[in-house]
Amino acid sequence: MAKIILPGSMRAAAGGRIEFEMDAPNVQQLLARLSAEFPKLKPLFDRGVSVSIDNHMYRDAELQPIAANSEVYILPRMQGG
Amino acid sequence: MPLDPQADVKSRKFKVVGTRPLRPDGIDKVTGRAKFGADATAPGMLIGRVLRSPHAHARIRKIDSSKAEKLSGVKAVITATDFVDGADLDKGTRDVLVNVMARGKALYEGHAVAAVAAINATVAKKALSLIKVDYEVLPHVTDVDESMKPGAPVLHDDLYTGGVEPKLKKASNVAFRHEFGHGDIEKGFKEADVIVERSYKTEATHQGYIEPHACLASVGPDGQGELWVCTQGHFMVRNTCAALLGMDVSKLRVTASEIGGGFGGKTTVFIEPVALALSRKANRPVKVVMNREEVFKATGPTSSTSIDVKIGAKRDGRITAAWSELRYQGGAFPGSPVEFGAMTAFACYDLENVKTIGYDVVCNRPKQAAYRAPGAPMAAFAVESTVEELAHKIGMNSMDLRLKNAAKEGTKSSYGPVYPPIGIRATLEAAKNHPHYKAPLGPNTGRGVACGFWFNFGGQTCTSLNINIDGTVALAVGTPDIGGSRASMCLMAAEELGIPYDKVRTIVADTSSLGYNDVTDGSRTTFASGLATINAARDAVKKLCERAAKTWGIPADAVVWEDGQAKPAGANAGNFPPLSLAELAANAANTGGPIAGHYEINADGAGVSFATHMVDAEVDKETGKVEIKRYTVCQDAGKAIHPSYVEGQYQGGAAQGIGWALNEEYIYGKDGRLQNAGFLDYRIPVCSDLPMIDTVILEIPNPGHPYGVRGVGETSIVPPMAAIANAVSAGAGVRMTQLPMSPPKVLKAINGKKAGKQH
Amino acid sequence: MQYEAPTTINAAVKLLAGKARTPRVLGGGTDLLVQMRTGRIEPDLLVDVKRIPGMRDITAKAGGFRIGAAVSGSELGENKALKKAWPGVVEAANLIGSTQIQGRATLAGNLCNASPAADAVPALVCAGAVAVIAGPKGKRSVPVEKVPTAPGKTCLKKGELVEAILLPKRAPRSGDAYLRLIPRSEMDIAVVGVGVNLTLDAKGVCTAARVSLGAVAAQVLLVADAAKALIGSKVDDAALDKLAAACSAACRPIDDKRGTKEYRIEVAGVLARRAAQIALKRAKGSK
Amino acid sequence: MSQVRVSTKINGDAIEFLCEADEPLLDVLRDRLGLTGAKEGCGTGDCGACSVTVDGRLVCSCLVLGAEAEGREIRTIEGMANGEQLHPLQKQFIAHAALQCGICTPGFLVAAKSLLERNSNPSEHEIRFWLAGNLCRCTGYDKIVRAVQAAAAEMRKG
Repeated sequence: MAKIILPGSMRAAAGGRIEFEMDAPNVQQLLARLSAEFPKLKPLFDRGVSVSIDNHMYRDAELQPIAANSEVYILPRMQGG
Repeated sequence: MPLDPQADVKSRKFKVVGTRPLRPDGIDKVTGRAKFGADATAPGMLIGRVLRSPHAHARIRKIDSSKAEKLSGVKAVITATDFVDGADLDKGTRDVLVNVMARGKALYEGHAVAAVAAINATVAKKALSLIKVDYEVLPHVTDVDESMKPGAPVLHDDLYTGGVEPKLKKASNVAFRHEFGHGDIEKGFKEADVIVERSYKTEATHQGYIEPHACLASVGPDGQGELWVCTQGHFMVRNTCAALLGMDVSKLRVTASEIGGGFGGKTTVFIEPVALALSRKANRPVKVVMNREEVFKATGPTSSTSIDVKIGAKRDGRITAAWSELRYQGGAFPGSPVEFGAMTAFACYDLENVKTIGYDVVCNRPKQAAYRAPGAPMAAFAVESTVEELAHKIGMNSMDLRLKNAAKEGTKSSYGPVYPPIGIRATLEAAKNHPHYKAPLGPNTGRGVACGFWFNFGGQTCTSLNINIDGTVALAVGTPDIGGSRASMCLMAAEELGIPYDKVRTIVADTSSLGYNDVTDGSRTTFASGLATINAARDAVKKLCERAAKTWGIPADAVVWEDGQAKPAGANAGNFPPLSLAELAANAANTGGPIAGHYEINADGAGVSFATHMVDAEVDKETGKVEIKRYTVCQDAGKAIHPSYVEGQYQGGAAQGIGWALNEEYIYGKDGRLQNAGFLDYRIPVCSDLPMIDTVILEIPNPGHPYGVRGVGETSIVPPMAAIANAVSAGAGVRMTQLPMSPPKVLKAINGKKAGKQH
Repeated sequence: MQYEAPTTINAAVKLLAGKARTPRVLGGGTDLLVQMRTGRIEPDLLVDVKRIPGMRDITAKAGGFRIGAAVSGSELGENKALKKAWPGVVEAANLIGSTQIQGRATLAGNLCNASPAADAVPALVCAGAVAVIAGPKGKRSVPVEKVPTAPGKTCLKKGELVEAILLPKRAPRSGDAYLRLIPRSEMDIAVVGVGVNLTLDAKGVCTAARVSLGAVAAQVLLVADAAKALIGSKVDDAALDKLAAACSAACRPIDDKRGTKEYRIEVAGVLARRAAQIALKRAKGSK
Repeated sequence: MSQVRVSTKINGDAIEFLCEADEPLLDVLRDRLGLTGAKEGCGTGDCGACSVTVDGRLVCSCLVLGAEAEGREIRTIEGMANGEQLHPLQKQFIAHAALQCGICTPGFLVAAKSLLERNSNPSEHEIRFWLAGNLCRCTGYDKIVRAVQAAAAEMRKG
């Protein structure tokens, strides 16, 4: 199963945890499953997120595939100047 | 996305990439011919002016514009009701709508409340004076720590702190609580032999681009609109304005003018929707140009901050725990870059136990906009100052302490993911081996060193490359050129096509000529538009080879592209004289018509970038005045496409950092009004303030780019304030914990030390 | 609004004394145009005095100098004789703004703008300069320290304008200097400014001195106690300590965006000491 | 508001225009005469982007009235190159990458030209202080100063 790590700001909304073992074919479905399990995560995801899959950063990554053994970090949506 | 393996990047011999040709827009810019935002005119053009709130916080009871409307020469007066109601907009866009024109409440001094379009500036000015606004003045707050206190005036009664559960009972000015890190902080501090803990404050600074915001809008009765504007992202302007005005995106064409500096400040809209709304109402072209006072009061400076840092280490200098709480005010709306401050604070180091907490705070100041590596420089100032003190406390050279703890390939970053190959160590070693590091210091002069990190990113990008009949090339990109990027694009296209640099002409195409392009920000242009340009060229090369194959009557895969020519792949492919790009172009009509290459991508894989800065600062101990005597920047560029403009980014970032460190600050009065809204008292560095700025370009290729490019624009502003604070603290003999380090602050610290108040 | 560029002083006086309610004299315009743009003032008449003969000339007068009211900072800096005699006055004038501002800004304008932080004024005050004022009732001469009466206010009456600034004959073994504190190296308004003008006898004892302070009170201050600290001394450390103390004691500053009270008070003393040392060096160097 | 009729010379050409009595020369150049090379960065004489010369004197055109131009000789960035022949300063600014965004460039060039007319071999210190009234936010001034030094050297060679 893929390892999912949320930012600390989502701990409260995710029932006190930020690390999950979960399988999802892609980012969109991963976020959907997390939101289904923890509805309070939805508004936090809706603020916009970037995703790091196996240490590769994606800013708009809904359809990025997630492998069974992937390490996935949910991060704030990147901005710049 | 096609990736060249890094080995290829390293071994690749470039023909034109890495050289320093003259920029294509050079002559226009040295002769005054280049057209910037305010340089456009149109037949029947009106002048638009904006009425702004004189109060930091006030309820708008009533706006009476009847007298202004009756004034001869006035063609339109607008207020918030001339835009969409915002019900269907996402929160972020709705905030922009409310920031562009106040609704119900004025949230900061300078907040737009109405606007007029008139036949000339004199009439427009008179008209503004005839608009009567009935304000109920409310209590205000402009300091980040004050704004967080219970009992502070609350800006938005529907704002409840995000990132905390259970939901708080009361609305507050704290928009969000962020948290990052890994390991066990408590355990780490228990293991520490030495712990340093300090609090820091930084004042808000402005990007200070020399060109004020300017645009020329024209909307006809058919709803078709044209907008000429200086912006970092004309596609963003189009989409946002269409949303705020309820227009079809297809009906609005936005053309990016030459842009007189942005640094993040031109990544959103202010006057653009106003100009369009005025033009729509007046049915005439309307030009709106901000004056400098408006730029300071009503655009997007960066956050002022309040930061606590605690770092523990073993006697040998190994850091065992690093903690920081960062509080950033982002003006009147949520969205300060505190999350990036919290993510980047310790990003330079390989840490077992690290935790950062960030609070996004609103107060009665203009809505912050991105400023070069948003959020990172303030965090680096606090962390790198603390690291310096830690080294002194341990009795260790701070450069060695940084090297001992520096992140490397495989390090789990403080914000989560593990690093690919990175350059922090290389930049530290380059600084340590630089003659500057060993040069003797003058009296009352301190030397400071600091590191900095920025993510960089890629984003949505679309380019088009057209082969002209004479074999020259027209390249259309969608990312405004804010620092010479057209030269870099020409270089990359020429490299791929195997033709001379001056055979390629790059233009920034308007929003109707290309697919969507993200804003020129996040140091993305040379990376992402470069990536798209290289691949568009490769697409064209593929088609050129097909045309040659067709001409020779051999299979396309039997043709190779070398030195700007199509050649048979080998002896058995047949013996044909090479066909040059020019020959293939001349005959294109007979081989299938126009030849063009295209590429669209949402680019990822922008490599992170690190820098180490070193500075000597002389302190006049009797007046507290600081002079920068020497400055050296060492930064990883991945691959420098046009080294002169890479150096320029390094030097420019350092110079802005010097201003931020020494004299730049937003100064508010008790009345919540900005007291220094001009270049006289908002003191950006002048030519005589600075020394030459030495640069060292390191090239640790980014595997995410065909040539190994990393963004360079932003990282260069991350280390300066910390490096200068370390230098000034050494020169003054007292630790400076507040920015700017203006003469009165430095003298006060020196006197405080004398009086034994601080050590 | 009306713009006029008369070619005689009398014509200028007539215009200024006329029916215009808020007339303004346009010399270099570097303060005036900024105030008009920001809406702080809305004159109904501008009288450009640059086309009046003599207004742009520097001439020798009674062993001293007559500086026309429209002479720009650059023109002052290019006048070798003036620079040799009154280096402090010239360097103070040349500190105002940028090269571009120097191309326009005038001593008379700096004086009549009546800013407590004006750079040229402390130097003129300690030089004992006199302003020649023309008006409907003829001409009068006023010591420069008497011209500004409050921030933005002067002793000039309706119809009057400054025609020239007079600098006195230089006594032998005299030197002057002006120093200011600004956060940057250029382009700032003085946080503190100090002018020192002194004369030595053959033995190097200070026989006369004038010391003035800018930006530490509502008006530029002529500090008698500071002068006393120098007179009779060889401008040694003891005298310089007294000078610094007297200058700090004379300050009546405010806290504002450019500096705090205590900062201005402390730095006034520091700069006075440094300016006196420069003036001393110049006095010893002069014949 | 009564308009003023002004006869002047701009970049060697005799020009006549009408302007408001309180209208800055910068607005006249940009809005009435189409000479938009001079830029407004501040309008208060603090940035130098509107630099021009009046009778050979370097000034901020935002702090000069159009009416004052009567009988004067104005020079702007548009008059700096001699036809196709760029001024050495213009050449060296491009060659040394002394511009990034380019908004301050016309002001710097006009100011630097005025310096080199008075001092054919300025020191770095003299260059930096002469140009202190021209703000640049992109370059950190390093490449600008080097470009001026290079142009001075080229002009000394003649």
